[in-house]
Amino acid sequence: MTGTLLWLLPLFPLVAFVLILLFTYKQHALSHTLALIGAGLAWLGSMVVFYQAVIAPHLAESPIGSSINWLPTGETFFQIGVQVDPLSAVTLFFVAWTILMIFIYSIGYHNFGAKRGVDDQPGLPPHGALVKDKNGHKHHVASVEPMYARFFALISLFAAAMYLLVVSNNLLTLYVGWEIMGLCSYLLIGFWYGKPSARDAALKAFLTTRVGDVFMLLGLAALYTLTGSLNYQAILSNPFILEQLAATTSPVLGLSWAGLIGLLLFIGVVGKSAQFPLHIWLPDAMEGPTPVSAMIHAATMVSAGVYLAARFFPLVSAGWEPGLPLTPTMTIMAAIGAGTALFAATIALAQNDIKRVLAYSTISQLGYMIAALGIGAYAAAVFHLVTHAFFKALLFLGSGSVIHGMEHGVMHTGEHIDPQDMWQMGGLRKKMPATFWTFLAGGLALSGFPLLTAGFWSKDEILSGAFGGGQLAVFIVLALAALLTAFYTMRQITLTFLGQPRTHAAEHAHESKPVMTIPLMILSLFAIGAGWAGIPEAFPGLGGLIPNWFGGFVGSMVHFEHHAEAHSLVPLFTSLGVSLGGLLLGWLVYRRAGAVDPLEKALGPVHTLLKNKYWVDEVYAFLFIRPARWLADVFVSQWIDRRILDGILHGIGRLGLWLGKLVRQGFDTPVVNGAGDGLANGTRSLGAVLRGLQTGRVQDYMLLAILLAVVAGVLVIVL
Amino acid sequence: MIDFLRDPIAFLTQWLNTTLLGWGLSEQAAQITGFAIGAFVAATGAMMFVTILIWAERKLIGRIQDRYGPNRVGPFGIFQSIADLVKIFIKEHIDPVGMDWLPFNLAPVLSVAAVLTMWVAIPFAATVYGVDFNVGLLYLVAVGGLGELAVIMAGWGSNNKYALLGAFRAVAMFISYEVPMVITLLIPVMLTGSLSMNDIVRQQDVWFIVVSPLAALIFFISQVAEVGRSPFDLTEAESELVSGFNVEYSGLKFGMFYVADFLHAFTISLLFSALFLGGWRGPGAEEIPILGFIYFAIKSSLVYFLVILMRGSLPRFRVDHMMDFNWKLLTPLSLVLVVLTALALKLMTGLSLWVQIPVLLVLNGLVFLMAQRMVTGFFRRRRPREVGDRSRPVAHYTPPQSDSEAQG
Amino acid sequence: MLRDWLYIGIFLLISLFLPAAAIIMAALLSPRKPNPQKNDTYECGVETVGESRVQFKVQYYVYGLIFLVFDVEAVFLYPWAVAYNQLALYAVVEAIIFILILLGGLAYAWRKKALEWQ
Amino acid sequence: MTPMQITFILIAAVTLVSAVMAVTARRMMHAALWLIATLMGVAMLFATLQASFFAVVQVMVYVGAIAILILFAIMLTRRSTLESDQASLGSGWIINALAAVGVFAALVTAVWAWPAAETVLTELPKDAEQLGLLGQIIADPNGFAVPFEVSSVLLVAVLVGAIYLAVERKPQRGGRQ
Amino acid sequence: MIPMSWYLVIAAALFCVGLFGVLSRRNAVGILIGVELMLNAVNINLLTFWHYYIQVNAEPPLNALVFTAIVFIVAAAETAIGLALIINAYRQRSTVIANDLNLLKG
Repeated sequence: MTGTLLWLLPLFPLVAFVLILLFTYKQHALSHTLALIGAGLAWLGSMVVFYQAVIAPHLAESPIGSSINWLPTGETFFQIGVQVDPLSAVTLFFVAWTILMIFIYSIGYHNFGAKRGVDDQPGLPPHGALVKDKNGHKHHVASVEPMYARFFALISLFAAAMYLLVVSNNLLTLYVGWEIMGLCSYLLIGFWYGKPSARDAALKAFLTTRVGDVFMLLGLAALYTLTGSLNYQAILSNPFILEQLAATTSPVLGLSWAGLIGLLLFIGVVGKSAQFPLHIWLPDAMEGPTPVSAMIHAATMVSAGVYLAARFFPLVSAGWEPGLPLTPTMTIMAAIGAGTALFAATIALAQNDIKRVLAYSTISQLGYMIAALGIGAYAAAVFHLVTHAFFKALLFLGSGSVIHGMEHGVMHTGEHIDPQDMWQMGGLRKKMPATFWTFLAGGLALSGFPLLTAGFWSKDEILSGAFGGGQLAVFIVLALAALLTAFYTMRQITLTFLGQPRTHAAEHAHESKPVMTIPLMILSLFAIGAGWAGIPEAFPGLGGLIPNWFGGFVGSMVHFEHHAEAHSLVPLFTSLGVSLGGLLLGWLVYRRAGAVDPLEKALGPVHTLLKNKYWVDEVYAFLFIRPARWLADVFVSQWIDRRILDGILHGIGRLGLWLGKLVRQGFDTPVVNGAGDGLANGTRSLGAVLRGLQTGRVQDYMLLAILLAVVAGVLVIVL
Repeated sequence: MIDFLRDPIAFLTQWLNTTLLGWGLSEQAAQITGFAIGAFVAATGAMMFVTILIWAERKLIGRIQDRYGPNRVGPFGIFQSIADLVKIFIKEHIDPVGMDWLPFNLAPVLSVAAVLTMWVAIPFAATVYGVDFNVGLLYLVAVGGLGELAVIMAGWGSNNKYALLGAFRAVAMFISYEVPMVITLLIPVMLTGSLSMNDIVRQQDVWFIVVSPLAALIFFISQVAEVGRSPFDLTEAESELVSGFNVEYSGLKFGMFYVADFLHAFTISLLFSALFLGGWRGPGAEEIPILGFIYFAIKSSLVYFLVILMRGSLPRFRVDHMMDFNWKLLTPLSLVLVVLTALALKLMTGLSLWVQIPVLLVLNGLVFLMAQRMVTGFFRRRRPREVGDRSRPVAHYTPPQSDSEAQG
Repeated sequence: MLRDWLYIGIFLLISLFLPAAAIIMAALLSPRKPNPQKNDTYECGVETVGESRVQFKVQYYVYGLIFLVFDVEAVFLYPWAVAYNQLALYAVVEAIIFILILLGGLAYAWRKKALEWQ
Repeated sequence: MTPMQITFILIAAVTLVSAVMAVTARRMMHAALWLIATLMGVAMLFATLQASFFAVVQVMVYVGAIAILILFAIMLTRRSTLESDQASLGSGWIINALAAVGVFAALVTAVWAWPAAETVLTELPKDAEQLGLLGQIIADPNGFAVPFEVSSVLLVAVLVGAIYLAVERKPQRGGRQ
Repeated sequence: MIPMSWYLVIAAALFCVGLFGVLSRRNAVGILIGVELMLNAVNINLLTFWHYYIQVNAEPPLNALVFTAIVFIVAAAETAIGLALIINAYRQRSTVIANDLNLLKG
């Protein structure tokens, strides 16, 4: 029964998507009703499934699920199916909740019921409409999103993809869901495709994640060729295959096959959940509407990355026991995770856009989880995944509500300021109390406020895992990151809500409608309470009052026992110290903050560095985009259009030219005044890659591919 | 002698075979040659047979329109079409300027061939058939569809607006009406469990028209449309497109289209009687194949008579009505019918024929009533569309004027 | 099996040959006195204006499209119909779902006014 | 050289020649007609393989439907193909031809490399092609029921999408013009 | 009777002719025609192997038939959508010459 229910979970939103797309594209109310029905049913089903999963005995060994034949592969069939085991159960839980909340919230965020603005057109955010009240005063009020139905259709599809990804029992369908989400994020980030920045951001997100996905696909292919299956049960919970994979060495840098495949999949994760080398797309993704940000950054996509990482954790940790030195892949994961955690946290210090701060904090929190997985603290990582999903969704929605209120103020006063800039806010505490308190809850959870909030427990567990696992470096880095996290969270809260309003807009901001605030409240309950499910037994005082249900439940997924060694006090005090200290510090620094950021003076050049995100985009522009452009020029336009010979001549000519250009532009341009037009440049030239790379004739690409294939074939035959 | 009467065709083939073997051909070669000769005779016979068809049709239409029809040449003008044949045979072939040689000349040939080739799979009697193979029915449908190509070629080849428009109109109509046909044919196949025409005929202890009259009706209508006979003869709507895709043709090339038309009209009546009227089945047809042949001939002539009656009596559809009729009535109807029949039969498995058939009959009746309701409602809701603009004086009817004005 | 196809081939050849032969014979018998007026394309008595292969409406394409879809579906329902007697009820129901999905497509076309002959 | 083989060679020759014509003909109309000839040839090849069902389906679906659709499309887009006296092939078709020949060579070598390719296909028993079984397996949940339901969904999706694309819309519809 | 390699070679040839068409046709409809040829080549192969399989080990392989059927369905889908796209593009840019339809050029 649960098996069939699992099949239905992705189906509900999918059906909603199809119906909206085909039939109710014009009617707003009908569209969001359909979307809500879809999400609600899926939510209900997930709750039932979750309950079933919790009461089921030995769930990890024998997951609930069902599968059907898909493709005949020779004599047998390639089967696809659904299953729920502890990991997918908990993921399902938070996914269902956050998605439902986001759906409800979106109704308010897109001003359902407001009249349509005169100069609104699809593809641009609504400019607001002029209404005349009874005594003739003109008011500038928010207007309804022009592409309301489209939005709900897209997020329904997004939700369907996420459910599919969570309930699937093999890596293939997971990959399908993964890619559908990629598409949806592209469409949703570029939802306001009228804005060039949004277009570029969408393109950037798409391409960047693609980089990861290619490697992931390679990993899947390798896995399939080696084991002849992609089913979790068949591979990941089959010790025999695992040890075989761990034993055999792959041709690539001496890694074992398990390590190599794990690495490839992990690169996919890096792309999807925005870890260090490929993190650049996430901040830009803020161009989308805020519910989308919440969806992509909290509930679904990035979590999907960590979910996958947790999925194939048995693979990377094959042949590893607690106490042994980490496997190479795990080391890489730990390094990248910890590095990203700190790196992103530092960047977040210097951001002024309320949503960008959250974006970077997301990156750093994801780094936490990856690092936790890297050091083998499996349960802790998943635990943090869950709690983080809740409070980060809460924070995003909260910031959305703040922006909404600010927009109202801006429309009222008509001054030209960016409603997302924290320096234009302040004192919103009294204007929007509900938002404030919920946001506070979320912020405290994020910064790991002791004992009360969920974030504390999960973060503490990670830290203690790192400490107990003897990974001191990781431990210190993460602790540092935690400190910064607390600091910038407090900075954000202070700048936004405390103190006095810095602008008239902030004075005229007003509380959002209940349809927006109620989801916030519900989420804040989880942001507080979710942590109590996983209090470690060994915790001094509280430990054991509530059994560590979570650790036991999820911990049963991995072959080694959830190690509950004596909870040393060092990590505990560290986490207490960093969170409280950071919060306090933030409050002290920003309490009296005027128009200019105190840090700017304090840090000086470093602040500029942070403010420009270490110029990563510019570096990429230098490393990849210019070469790609050169490639485009020489190879495509020369080599394809006018054929090979003079093409190469041109190429050589250009090579010299390019070398000169490289010296000039490579050194002065990006480093000296690269700070000026930062991101926009990077993304625009990223788009330029696409433009340059193609003549627009599909036939040419095909010809190229075929020629290569022929050459390869000839080589194969000859050699 | 007596078995010659019982089954002349088989007798002749036997004889032919033996003689050929006598000439020292190998077994295979003998059979193949025999078949070739038989085929040649059959095809020629079919094409000659057309003259009789034409004569009969003209006679009948004449009667319907209260004329004599052909009555000069020979008794009852029976040699009229022979005379026409001779005449058309020696008429000049005109090649229109800018024509496309190959399509233009291939079209008439193909149009006849497409019809003739159907005959190879039609069982004329228990032992008299060209081939009996496992996909005969689909073969008939597919080959029947080839006529469209001839039409397109003709319309394209003769470099002429009207021809082209007529051709594509015709093709649009043909393909549209092929849909309900293909779908309804599922029902006989379901009842038979085979695609071979012989099996379908043999299985008809109860004629399928009795089992599923509605399917028969849909099939009949769509077939008539396939032929493009009135009331579906928009392809040669003299008033709108001067006789459609074959304007530019003259002489025997034109005649070939004519032949193909009549032959096709007769072929569909063969098909109909084979699929729904029990083909050659009848008392004693098994033992004495010639009887079956006669039954078959009678049945199909009756169907053909019906076709002619339709042509004589029904007005021509307007093109949009015709399309609506197909897409909004026949197609959904046939789909629903197939669904219901499949369900009902499956639910009634094991019951005796005498239970199944009435149930199916009732089912058909219900579907028919439903459809009829829908149609009446549809046309009540839908006001007839204006043709042309009101300002054209010819377009609308002016009330009779009083005498004073008439004089003034 | 092959024999059947051989026969069909023979029959096809013959039925292509007969009309062709007839036409050729007629062409030999018939007089040929072409002149421009005679050979000009028919145009209700007036001169042909403009290029004769005219543009025409997309409606044809839509009909062709729907026909294609239904044809393909129906063709692959035939094996099912052949197997009908051996099938269990659920198999029949599956095919019926198959058909109902089709009907949905038809309904969409209807609703989008794609079936109207403009 | 049995008569069978001669027949085969004839059919193959017809098929290939008309295929070449189909991809090189100047006027699209001729290309389409040549395509039809090719399709008929392929149908005959199916017949010689004793796949009667698919031989007939080939004629029904390809010649009867797809080719007709292509013809319609050609008629619809005539205006731009009118001035078809210009080269029908893109520039540098030589390199394309080389690529095609290269692929052909690769495929043929692959065929030669496979000893089993020399097996002579004999005539199958009359009931070799069991339509009944085919019908059963496509309605069998453990067989191909799912792919076939999916295929019908696909076709309906095609119907919807193609109608959406092909039927011209009023400018204000969907608000995205 | 006929060696299997003949069929395979014919299929390969047909495939390559289609490939050539796809690569070098300027008219979009011509490209589609090329695709049709390639699909037909695929079908020839499938049915050849079907025949071969029956011959070698007696029981019939239904996969081959089903795959051929699916190829047919996909071919139908591909043609329909492709032509619809071409018609749409033609309506907007009034050309079907592939070089002029370089919409991909972002």
